[in-house]
Amino acid sequence: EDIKVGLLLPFSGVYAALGNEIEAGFNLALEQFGGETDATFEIVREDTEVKPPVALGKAKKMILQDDVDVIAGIVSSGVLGAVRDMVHGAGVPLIVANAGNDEATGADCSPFITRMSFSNSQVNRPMGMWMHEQGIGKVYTLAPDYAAGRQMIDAFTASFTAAGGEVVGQEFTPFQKTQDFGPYLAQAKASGADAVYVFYAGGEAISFVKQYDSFGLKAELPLYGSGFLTSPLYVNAEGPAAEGVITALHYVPTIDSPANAAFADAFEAANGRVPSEFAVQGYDAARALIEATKTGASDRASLANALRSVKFEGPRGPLSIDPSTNNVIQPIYVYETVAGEDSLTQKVLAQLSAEADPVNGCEMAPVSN
Amino acid sequence: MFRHNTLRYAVLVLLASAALFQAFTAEYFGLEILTEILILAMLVLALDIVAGFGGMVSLCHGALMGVGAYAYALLSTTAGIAPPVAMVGAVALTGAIAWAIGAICSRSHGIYFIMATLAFGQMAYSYVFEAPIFGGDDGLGGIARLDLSFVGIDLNDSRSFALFCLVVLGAIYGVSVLILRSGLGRSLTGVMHNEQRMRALGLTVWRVKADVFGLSGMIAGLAGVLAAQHIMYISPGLLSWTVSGEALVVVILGGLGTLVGPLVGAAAFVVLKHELSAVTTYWHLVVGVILIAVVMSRANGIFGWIEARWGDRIERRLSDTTRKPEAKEVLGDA
Amino acid sequence: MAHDLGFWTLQALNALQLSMLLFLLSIGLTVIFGLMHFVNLAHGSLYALGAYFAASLTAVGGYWMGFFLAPVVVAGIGILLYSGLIKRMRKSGPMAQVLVTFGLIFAMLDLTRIFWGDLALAIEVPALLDGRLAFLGVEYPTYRLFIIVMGLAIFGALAFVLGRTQIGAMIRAGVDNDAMAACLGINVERLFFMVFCFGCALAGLAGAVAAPLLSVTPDMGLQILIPTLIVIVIGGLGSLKGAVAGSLIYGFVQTFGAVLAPQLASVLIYALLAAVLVIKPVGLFPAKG
Amino acid sequence: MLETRNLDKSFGAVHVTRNVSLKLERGERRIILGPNGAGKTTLFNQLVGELTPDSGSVHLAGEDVTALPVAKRARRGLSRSYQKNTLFDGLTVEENLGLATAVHTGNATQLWSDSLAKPEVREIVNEVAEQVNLMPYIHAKVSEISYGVRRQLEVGVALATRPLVLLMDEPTSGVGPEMSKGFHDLLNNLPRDLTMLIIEHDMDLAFDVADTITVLNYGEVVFDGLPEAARGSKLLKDIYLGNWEDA
Amino acid sequence: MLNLNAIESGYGETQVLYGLSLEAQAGRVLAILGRNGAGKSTTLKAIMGLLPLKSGEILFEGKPMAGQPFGIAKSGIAYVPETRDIFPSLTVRENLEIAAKRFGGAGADWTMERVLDLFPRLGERMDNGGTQLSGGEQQMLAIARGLLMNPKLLILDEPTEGLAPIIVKLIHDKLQDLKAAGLSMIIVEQNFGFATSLADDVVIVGKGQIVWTGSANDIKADEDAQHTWLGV
Ligand SMILES: Nc1ncnc2c1ncn2[C@@H]1O[C@H](COP(=O)(O)OP(=O)(O)OP(=O)(O)O)[C@@H](O)[C@H]1O
Ligand SMILES: Nc1ncnc2c1ncn2[C@@H]1O[C@H](COP(=O)(O)OP(=O)(O)OP(=O)(O)O)[C@@H](O)[C@H]1O
Ligand SMILES: [Mg+2]
Ligand SMILES: [Mg+2]
Repeated sequence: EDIKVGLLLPFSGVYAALGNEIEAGFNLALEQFGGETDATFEIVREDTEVKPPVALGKAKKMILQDDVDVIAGIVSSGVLGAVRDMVHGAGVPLIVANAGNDEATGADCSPFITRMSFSNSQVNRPMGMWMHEQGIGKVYTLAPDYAAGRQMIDAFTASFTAAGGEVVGQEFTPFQKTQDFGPYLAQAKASGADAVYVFYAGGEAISFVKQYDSFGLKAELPLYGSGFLTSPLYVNAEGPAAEGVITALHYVPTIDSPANAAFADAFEAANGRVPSEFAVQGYDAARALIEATKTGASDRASLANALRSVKFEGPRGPLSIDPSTNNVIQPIYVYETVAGEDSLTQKVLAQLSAEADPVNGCEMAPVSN
Repeated sequence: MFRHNTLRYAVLVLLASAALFQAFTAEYFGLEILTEILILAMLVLALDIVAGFGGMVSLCHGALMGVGAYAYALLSTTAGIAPPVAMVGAVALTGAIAWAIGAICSRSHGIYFIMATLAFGQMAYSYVFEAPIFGGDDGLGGIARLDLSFVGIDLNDSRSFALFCLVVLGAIYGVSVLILRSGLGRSLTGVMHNEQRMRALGLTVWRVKADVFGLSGMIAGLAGVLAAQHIMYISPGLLSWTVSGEALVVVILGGLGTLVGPLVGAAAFVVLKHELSAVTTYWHLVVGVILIAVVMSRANGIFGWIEARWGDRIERRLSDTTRKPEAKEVLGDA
Repeated sequence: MAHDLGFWTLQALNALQLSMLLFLLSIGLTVIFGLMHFVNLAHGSLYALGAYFAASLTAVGGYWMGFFLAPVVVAGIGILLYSGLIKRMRKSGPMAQVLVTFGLIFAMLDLTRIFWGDLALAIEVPALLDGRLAFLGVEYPTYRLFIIVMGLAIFGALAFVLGRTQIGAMIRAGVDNDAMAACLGINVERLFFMVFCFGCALAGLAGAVAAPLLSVTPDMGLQILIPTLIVIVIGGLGSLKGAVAGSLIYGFVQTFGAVLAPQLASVLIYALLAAVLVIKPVGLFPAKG
Repeated sequence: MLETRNLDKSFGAVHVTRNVSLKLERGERRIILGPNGAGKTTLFNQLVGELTPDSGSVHLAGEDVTALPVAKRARRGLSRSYQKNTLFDGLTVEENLGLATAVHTGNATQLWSDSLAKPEVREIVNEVAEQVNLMPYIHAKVSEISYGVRRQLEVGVALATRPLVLLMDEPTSGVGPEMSKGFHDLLNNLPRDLTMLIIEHDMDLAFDVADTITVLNYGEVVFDGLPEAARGSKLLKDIYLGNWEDA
Repeated sequence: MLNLNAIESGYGETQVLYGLSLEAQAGRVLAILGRNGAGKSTTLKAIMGLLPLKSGEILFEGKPMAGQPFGIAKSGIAYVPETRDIFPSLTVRENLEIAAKRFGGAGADWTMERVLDLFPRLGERMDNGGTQLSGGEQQMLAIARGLLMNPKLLILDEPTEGLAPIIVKLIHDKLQDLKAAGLSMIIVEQNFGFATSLADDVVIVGKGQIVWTGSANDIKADEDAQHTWLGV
């Protein structure tokens, strides 16, 4: 059975590195597990350029002209929002390999959209409780001013205050326009908080962590955040400034399990670098597809249906899909970035148990058997 | 002042035939590309009117297009107004905003004008990006196309929509030519060449600039409305300055102040971009090199180059009688 | 807001630091742009190249090697650009220049991706400038103070050269009317070549200086372009005073805007730009003429 | 027709017009003389509104126009030519004249019809082109005609607005003797009720066409009277003419 | 001193000069006369290297002229254009200072003080922007700039345009002094009296060619030629 897969990822623009990382993971899984299924896969690859209209055009092309059976990929939530109606209307299964906006598996959920990555609140919610448990009472938060930034911080704030903590100050910095965080750092310092909790990613994460350190804040005001802040993809550029930063994420390359060891070694051998959460998302997206085909699914409808109930043990631990939202259920890891032998590495401080997101207004037909 | 010559007519006919051929033969993605070209062509026509004939090089036309798109989306979805009325409303609103920007910026020139328009464009962008009713970074979806079923046309079909855009573009082109050839168009050219003198002759310069900018804004707004209907989804990226920048590049690439040239530029740019991005993710590099090459050929864009090479020759062969007397015959006869 | 004096001192230093970084960048652009009437939109790309070269050179020979050599390398690229492209473009209209430098932006963006990859790079602050200095009652990162001091020093040096020596007048004369300047025995071509290379070197320097502070990404050049243009347009093209004033205004508005009116932070600077141009259509301190 | 009352203007420390009061009757042709830098052009700039006086007022046809912008004054019949050519360089001579004509015939802001194709515009364009001897160059671009010819066009553009009051700033400078002579004829053929204020350094022309003469020196009116009186004036000889006859 | 041998030149496609030849002799003043548009200024621009030569050659002191305008200027030629070309971004002082050179001209040793003595008006405006000057003041500045170069050959294109008669006389006298001191000059003028009283030799340009050659006294006597070629 030949299955045509559309890989819709950014290969140029600010997220090109993520697109490459996800694709590398995706290919690795096809290589490792492709033999387990009778299906063969034909890949059609399109660059979203991180522009929603462009991505939508490419998605339409895949669906209407290339006639793909399934689409995988999508890094930015804006792109996911743009293609959502299209894939839903056309009934093409979509495996989301990054974009984390809560609505995609909430109010805007679709039986055709399965997310193998994370949702914004999923990775931040547990940290609120955990930090309060560590005795932190007052927190100052910072994040870029866009939908994802707000969702991440909101999820953290909700659980942190529910646990009894207090957010003493909150600032959202202009998205992709802020390079100098000095002004905000001075604000944070003056806020009287015990710690700072942030979400930043990519170039912004590097600038932020380095500047945080240069102002000497790390000692008096420990830095916590969503794990993207110290992703293995960027942490080496951050250098010593990242040491001691504590963050939470659904994947850390140092998770101690055979599945992860196998993955991490193979990935390093193929790409010469430690895999990041993005790589594992691509890897598991392909895994999920393979698992789905193992049930005999081969066309759009049956693949969509089968994807909703895949379940396997991956590098991040046991994964399953929540049938009421189609979001992945996975454990969350709290880790500290520490100096390793020749580069920075991640020390897992806690594994927080897997939890399904609240339904958040998602209404869809149940999985048919 | 704008003039048609044989070459320009020839290129127009060629472009129109190519578009029609594509519209009737292409598959789905080919039609998408055609529509993309047609909508970009509307935007660059709007820009060429102000930049090529009035010296008002605008970096807010992308934002104006975005305003048209968002206005249409909000009017037709949130406010529930019928699409035709929403279209008119969106175009009128964009025109009014453009008129105001033109009036406010009318005292600036050159790079200052560019930056002043950029400022307004970026303000619109930031506002749309941050205000909740616009859906922020995630954009707005579920936008309906115009319903022409009462004449038996289903615009939800890609082919019909492409043809519809072609007709609209043709109309816009015709109107642009009329405007440029009118008294207002001539005054605009006068203002571009010597604003001080136009004022001394009694012209209210800022009004002329604002009026033309407003008209151009209406065209950009219409392009935005059609873009929203085409993709049926909009996001703030539509208003970003890079869209304006790209439009400007297309206008210059095609041939500033030739009206026909920007159409050629739009087609060339979109096709190039799609062909190249299918081959390599480094397509910017190739496009960049091509842009440089075009400029190094020392012509006014692609079309200017064609015109410089063949325009005169064709003209001369066709109409030997209307030849202008050469300068040296004139010289010294006084 | 109940912040103490130290807080405001800190913010003022932040503003000054940002201003000086922008100044380094905008002065090169304004000199090329205002003095040669050459629209070099690729200036931001040269800044990005400066940062990348600094990153690579630092990896080879430490920070100071990057700091001193990156501007030289970027000036070298400037030489290539000038003799290959710019020289021939100087007399064509601004539109052709916009197009060719846009082409350069496109090309250089992808070239950096090809040579250095899509991943962000970074370099460490040199040991000498690491840490913080107690200063006016606050502790401030030494490296940021270094940027401030360097910006001021370069301003001083340029003010002297352009204002007090013949060279400045000769450059301006060449810009006003290159044919007439040549008729006075001034080698306009050579003068412009030097100005252009110098502007490129300053852009490279700005990149090298910014690299330890920010992350080095392929699109950093495009990101900085608009702020730089805003700076020189607010200040008025071609004038040193304008570049300084524009940088300071930008730095302070941006910094204090972020603190005092965070919701408006991203609109504020554009509103200011529009307001300046409405009131003074040629910026605050345009070069004469 | 045109009157100024106590016009005063300084640029920083430089006082360029001092308390200038002039009064031109309808149909009067007045020549302004004065050394270089006396403030003649600056006075013109204030009359048409390109400069705002520090104090004093300008009256056109009995009405105070000091606060009106340039374009509005022009529409009320005030037209000027420039000392330094101010033309539409990329356009042809015909288009230059056409633009000037279109504005005052109300064709400049029409949205659908071409101004240059209008008979009333064409007629004036051709007439003016004849008047200033530009017929041979009518289709040449300004950038292609010589300096002297451009000077003629400069006057032509000012004339094409069919003004009530015409201000000309050194209309014959840079123009050859033959064309200068043509200029005499032109002035003689213009309607007698056209009010003119002309800055000139050509004494033959000045004394030939002037009804009255005003002399400015350091921004001040130092002489105001008939040509005959000016000819004999010792002051004028000292500050302006020198022993001009023998040059 | 300067020889033009059958030069052809013009603007882009438009040819203006058709095989024009003339000679300016050392220590003498040559006047180039002709109607508006005859090609006088074009000839001067060709000499200065501002226009490309299609054919023919220009020799200065017997040697072929350097190609670039700045090289030509450096060989000792100063040029005062009809459009004055004052630099607007420079003050009057700077306009003068960047011109101050010594190219070994005969007779005069022009310094800043001396030109300001000649044109006191400029002295009063030293710190004004170049184009804030009145038309006539700009003309003085352009001439002053030419003098400050202390050239071997001074080329003046309509130096009296827009000047008050008293200044015209002044300039006439100064140029007369310079001539007496042995400076070579080329003058293009519409003011026939001015030109002929200063010049030794006269050529008349018509339609891009020399149509009349002779001495200043010849042309003063030749009313026929005056009428045919100059329309006097
Ligand atoms: N830039 C140009 N492009 C094309 N033709 C030009 C240009 N400049 C001048 N000409 C033509 O060259 C001819 C000679 O011009 P030139 O300026 O040399 O005349 P001139 O003798 O100096 O006249 P004038 O006394 O009016 O200054 C003119 O007929 C003019 O039409
Ligand atoms: N914008 C300005 N700033 C400063 N000074 C100025 C400005 N404009 C003119 N001036 C000065 O004002 C004086 C008068 O200039 P104006 O142009 O009116 O003289 P003019 O009488 O027309 O002389 P000319 O006969 O030489 O044309 C000049 O000395 C000039 O330097
Ligand atoms: Mg004057
Ligand atoms: Mg001439």
